[in-house]
Amino acid sequence: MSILTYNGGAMLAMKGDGCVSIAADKRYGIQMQTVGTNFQKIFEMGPHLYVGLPGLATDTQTVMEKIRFRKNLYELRENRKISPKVMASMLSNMLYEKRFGPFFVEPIVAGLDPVTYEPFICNMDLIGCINKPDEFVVGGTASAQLYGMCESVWEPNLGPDDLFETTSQALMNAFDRDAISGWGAVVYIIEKDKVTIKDLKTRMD
Amino acid sequence: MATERYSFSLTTFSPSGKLVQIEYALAAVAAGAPSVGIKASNGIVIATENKHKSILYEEHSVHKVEMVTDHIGMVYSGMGPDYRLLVKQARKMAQQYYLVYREPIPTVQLVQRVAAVMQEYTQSGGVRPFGVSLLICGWDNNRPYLFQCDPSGAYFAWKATAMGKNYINGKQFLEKRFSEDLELDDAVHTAILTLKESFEGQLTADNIEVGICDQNGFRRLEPSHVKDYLANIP
Amino acid sequence: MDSDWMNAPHSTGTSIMAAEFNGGVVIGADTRTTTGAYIANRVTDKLTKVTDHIYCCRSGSAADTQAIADIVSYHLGFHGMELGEEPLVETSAAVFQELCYNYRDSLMAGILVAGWDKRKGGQIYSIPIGGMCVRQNVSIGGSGSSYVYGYVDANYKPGMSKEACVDFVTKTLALAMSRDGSSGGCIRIGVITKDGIERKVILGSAVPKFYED
Amino acid sequence: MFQEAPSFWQNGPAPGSFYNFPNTTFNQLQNSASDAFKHSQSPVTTATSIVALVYDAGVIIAGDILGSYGSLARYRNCSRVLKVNNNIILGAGGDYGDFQYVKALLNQKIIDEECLDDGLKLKPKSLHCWLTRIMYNRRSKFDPFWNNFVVGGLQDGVPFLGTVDKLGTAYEDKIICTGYGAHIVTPMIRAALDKNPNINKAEAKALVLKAMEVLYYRDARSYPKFEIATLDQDGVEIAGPIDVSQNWEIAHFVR
Amino acid sequence: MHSVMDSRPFFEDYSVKPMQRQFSPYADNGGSIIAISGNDFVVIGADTRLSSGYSIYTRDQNKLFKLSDTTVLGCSGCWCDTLSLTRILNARMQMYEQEHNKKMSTPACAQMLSTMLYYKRFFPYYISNILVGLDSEGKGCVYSYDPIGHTERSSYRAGGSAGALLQPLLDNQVGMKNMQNVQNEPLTIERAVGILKDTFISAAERDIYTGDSIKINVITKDGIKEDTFELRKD
Amino acid sequence: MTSILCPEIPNAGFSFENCKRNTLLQSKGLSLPKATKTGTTIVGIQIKDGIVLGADTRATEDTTVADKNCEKIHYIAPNIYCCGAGTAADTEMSTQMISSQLALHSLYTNRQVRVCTANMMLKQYLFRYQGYIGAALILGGVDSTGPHLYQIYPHGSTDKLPFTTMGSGSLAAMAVFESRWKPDMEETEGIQLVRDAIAAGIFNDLGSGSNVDICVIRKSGVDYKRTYEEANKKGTRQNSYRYPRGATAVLSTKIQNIEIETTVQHIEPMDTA
Repeated sequence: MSILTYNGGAMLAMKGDGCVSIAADKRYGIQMQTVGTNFQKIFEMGPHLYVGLPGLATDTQTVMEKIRFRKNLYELRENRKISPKVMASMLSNMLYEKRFGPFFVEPIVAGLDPVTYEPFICNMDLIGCINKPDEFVVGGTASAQLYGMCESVWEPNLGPDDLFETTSQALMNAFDRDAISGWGAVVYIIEKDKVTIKDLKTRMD
Repeated sequence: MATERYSFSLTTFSPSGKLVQIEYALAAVAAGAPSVGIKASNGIVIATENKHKSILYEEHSVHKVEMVTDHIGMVYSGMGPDYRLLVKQARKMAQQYYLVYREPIPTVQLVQRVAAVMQEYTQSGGVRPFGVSLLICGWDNNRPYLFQCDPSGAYFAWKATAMGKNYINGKQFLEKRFSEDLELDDAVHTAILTLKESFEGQLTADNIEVGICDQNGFRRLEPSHVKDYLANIP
Repeated sequence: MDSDWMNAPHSTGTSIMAAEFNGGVVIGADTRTTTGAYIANRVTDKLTKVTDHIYCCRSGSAADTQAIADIVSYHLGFHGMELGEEPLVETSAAVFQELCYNYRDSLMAGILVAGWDKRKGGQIYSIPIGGMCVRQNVSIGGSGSSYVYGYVDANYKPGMSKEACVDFVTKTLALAMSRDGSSGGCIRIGVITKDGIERKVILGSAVPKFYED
Repeated sequence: MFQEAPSFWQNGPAPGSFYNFPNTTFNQLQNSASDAFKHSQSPVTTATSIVALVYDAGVIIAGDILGSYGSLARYRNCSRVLKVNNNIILGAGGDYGDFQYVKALLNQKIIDEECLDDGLKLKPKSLHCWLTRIMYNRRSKFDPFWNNFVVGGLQDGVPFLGTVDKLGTAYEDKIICTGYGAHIVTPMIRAALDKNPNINKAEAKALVLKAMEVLYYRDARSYPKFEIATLDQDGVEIAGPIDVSQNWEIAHFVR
Repeated sequence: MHSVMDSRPFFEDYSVKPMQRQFSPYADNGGSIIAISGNDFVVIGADTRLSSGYSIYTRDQNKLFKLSDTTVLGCSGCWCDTLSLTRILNARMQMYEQEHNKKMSTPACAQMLSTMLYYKRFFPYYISNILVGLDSEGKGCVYSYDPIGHTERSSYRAGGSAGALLQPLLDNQVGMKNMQNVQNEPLTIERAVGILKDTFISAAERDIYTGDSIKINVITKDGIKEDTFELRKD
Repeated sequence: MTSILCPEIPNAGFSFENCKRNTLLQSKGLSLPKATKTGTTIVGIQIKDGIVLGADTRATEDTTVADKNCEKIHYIAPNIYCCGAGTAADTEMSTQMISSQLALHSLYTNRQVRVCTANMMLKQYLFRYQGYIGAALILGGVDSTGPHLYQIYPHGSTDKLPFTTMGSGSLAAMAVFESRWKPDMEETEGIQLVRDAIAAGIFNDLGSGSNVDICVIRKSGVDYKRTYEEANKKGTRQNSYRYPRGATAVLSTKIQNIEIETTVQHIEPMDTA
């Protein structure tokens, strides 16, 4: 079992028309045993900026604390909201520092630029190699299933509601085929004027 | 920094609550060659006197106007060698910022960091404050910026300013001529005129240096280019 | 075999050689660098300059030997300035040994140091893996050398003429290259005398041929 | 009472333990080898790539004549491209001992067939199938023939080209190269064939000559002398040993 | 290879693993299979790329084996095992036909395949099989297998190197999972073939072992209709 | 401003804090996850006073394509570009670091940087980490002494060559070069050769794929043709998988409104009086 599959979890983010979505399951497990069903893996880093940290649960929380710390300092110093692109670079830099003793998380960054409101999504491997596609990014133990789903169901320029449906269906159907992720899901739809957070009714087995 | 550090600081408060070393540093700056900076609507110009004591000098080899990054430039009044050290540190800090954030460093951030370095030298053992004041200009956030950093570590944002020898009439001269909607080209003329005010001898393209910064970034004007500006100055 | 060009380290399999003649030394090497059985570079230059009159022939790990040669040429450049004259061949061999011996656990480098200096004329020092150093009149190295020890012992005569020595080195390397899979390509020759180095390349198609059953 | 597994299970792992599939994460946890592979083979004297392709009227198979003993170019006249009968040619790479053994089996098969004298001649597809069975069988006994065979010929007038490797993996295609040829030459020939799908014999030969040249440049176990077997309506021809043309001018470009 | 190297933890991923020349009887030659069954038909598709490691053996290898007019077997995984298994399977089916003087039904064939795989329980065929056909009542059936013979009948299944990529979409679009207030009308052949092609397109995007083209067999009571569909070639 | 608690500029170099913990996890039988590798085909050739670099755009995680259009030709300096294969993060970070050092170097020397300087910096950086930084690079550029092309291996060995290929598709690409390369080629011919070499890698090597990126470097400037040719397109889907609204069962919904206020940036001078 790889270290990244010790706690399990599935996550994805999609780009829509002037909006982005980021969604994750809620399971916290130790190998095969499910211990908690409300584990937060997506964290708000700004009104239009969310960072998802699938992987080893302890590193999820440690990396979240560290990156939030650096983000707060940045925003205080620069007197402006951090943009998703800069957050991604900062996160990548932090992970690469640990090149030979890495944190076991494969972060996903999703948000809108605080000035131009342009949608932005990216994901990274555990040592900070940024991957910035235009369609969607996936992470966690169900990434193969998520790739299969997203590659088929994603369409360009989906509105917020359609993006919600597509994201949710992709996530649920994918983690139903993965033994160590699931047990509830949360979907964030980030638009210019509001962020909609929905909890999904999923199988709890 | 010196290899083995003294533990006591040279800059201590005088009974009247002043840091006398900083006052002397400011005096050194005021004795330095004059330099001027003007923030126009679409760019910034910085210029300085670069007199050579003998005709044997190789004119355009060592420069006082230096580029820190593609979009930030710097000039100084005061002691050259101190300036060199600050330029080196500024460039390194700008590169480190880019490596972490993958975004060119905002001028404000660079100024704060340079000021922090200068301030450290007023509160550490075994060192003296820098004998320079810096004029830092930059273009980011699609607008021009002009800052001054003093040996104390204080920094100010200016519309236009002058420093070095008889900076007072320099400033007065600028106050008369400055206007919000000044264009970059006119600003260059104004800057040269300001230098001309206090210039003993014939002001030529070989004894002054001019740097401009606009949305396409910072660059130091070639002497030939400075000559064109000098041509249409009465 | 599969995909060893992706993860086998980049090594100079190599046939290298140096031979003394009256008036200087002749150095030679093949031009093949392999990662596993894939030839990464078929025209490598394994004769690396250390000073104007001293060259080294590199074999073993390409990375290690390149790094060592760079460091030694730095030290000798420095040393030359302090001396005010060209460093001795013996000195440069000592600097090579210093590195090869002290880091013997993490280096894989077999180096021949050859050159000319005004005190002892043409000299050759062999520094194999393990970091020992010994002067020799003729020295061969690299994986191809094991096939030509006999030929060298039979044919080397001290005090040869320059032309004879060049011909001898060319023939030896040709024989080594034809038998060793990790050596091949062209033969690069260097003749170092008091006037410095004269380099030439014998292209692969022009390499001498012997009986091949 | 159950000390030693009955001979029937000899090759499998101890009863009850699951066989370790190679290179799956599950497998890397325990040590992969169990003692069943004592006599598993490794090649000694080996031959390198085989280059083969189909042209409009027939097939062409080429291979250099070197037997490498590790990195030593030991035997420099090992022919490994041969004529089986009028409508089959065969090329082999890998362990030369295994190749000679299989060649002997094949010769005996041809002799038996002639003795039957029923007018039937062995055809390429059936030789390919027979070889595949032999290889798979030896592989299943963990004592493989360490070879890549390429069978070419005319199957009822249609050019046939098939290969089988030491595991018994067999397939047919228009272009087949083994060893380093698969990585270096196949892409080159595929590109050439895309441009003109049914090339004639002369063009095919030129392509093979260029292929052998590139292999000589880049494969450290290759040799500049090779043999070419061609088979079409006009019959079988084994040409060689032919010298590879070489161009080393880039040696002057390196400082 | 060096004493100092051994004391350091061996980062399997970061450095060259010492190459042991251990003979492995298996090879992963890639490939994926999808099967979807309807009331009176069944559709099976398999890609035609045979690969090993990072190179492509051939772009046009049929992995669908017609066992009888109503039964087709799709195999992917170790190609040498596939060749042997399908040969033995054909032989066994011929023997059955001669002994029972009737063609083997799909369920019977499925059961036989299961026993054949389990026979080599301790030296398995390293194949992911999917056997499809029409059962005696003419209904479509899909049997999927693991390498040692565990079999399961379902209405749709994906297998092979991109199995994990393909399966969830089939669950969603064929099994109508996770969708509320969506009525599912019975599956038509066109829709099944459409889903099959789309799923393979997605698989070809993400799995390096799937690509080139796919062969599709549609089995109905009037026989087996073959079709091909091009995929990306990289 | 800086204290050990909050290093404003993180101290340079790698931090090995987690090494002990990771080795412990590994000893418990949990295998180390693999970083994104670029299977990759990257090539470079020297043409008449210029360099042409080429690369594919596929990044893989084991056998899954992680990125279908990643950039493998990295900026080093205005006159120097570098293609990277091997561990994606290593190639990215090592080229960024050397690019930054070269920027400082060119500011000090007031000169255009040289390709051999970039080569030496990269070589020494990689040698110091003994191959643990898995970056295999092809460095190409034109400086005052003319065009130069280097190939750099992760262990720190470099070769200067007229043409070279690296990555899992390097053999396929090298066959194209060995059979058709000529010295002093014209630009159009060089670009066609590089395109064919990359295409050979894309279509025959599973680790490479998607598009062809090409970068032509001349004394006069650089022409970086990102997506020079989209060698493979995604198939057109038969039906659409648009879900009807309300297809997903929702437990709860929360709306966080964000009021968009235009932030006025006001900088008051800090006075020391």
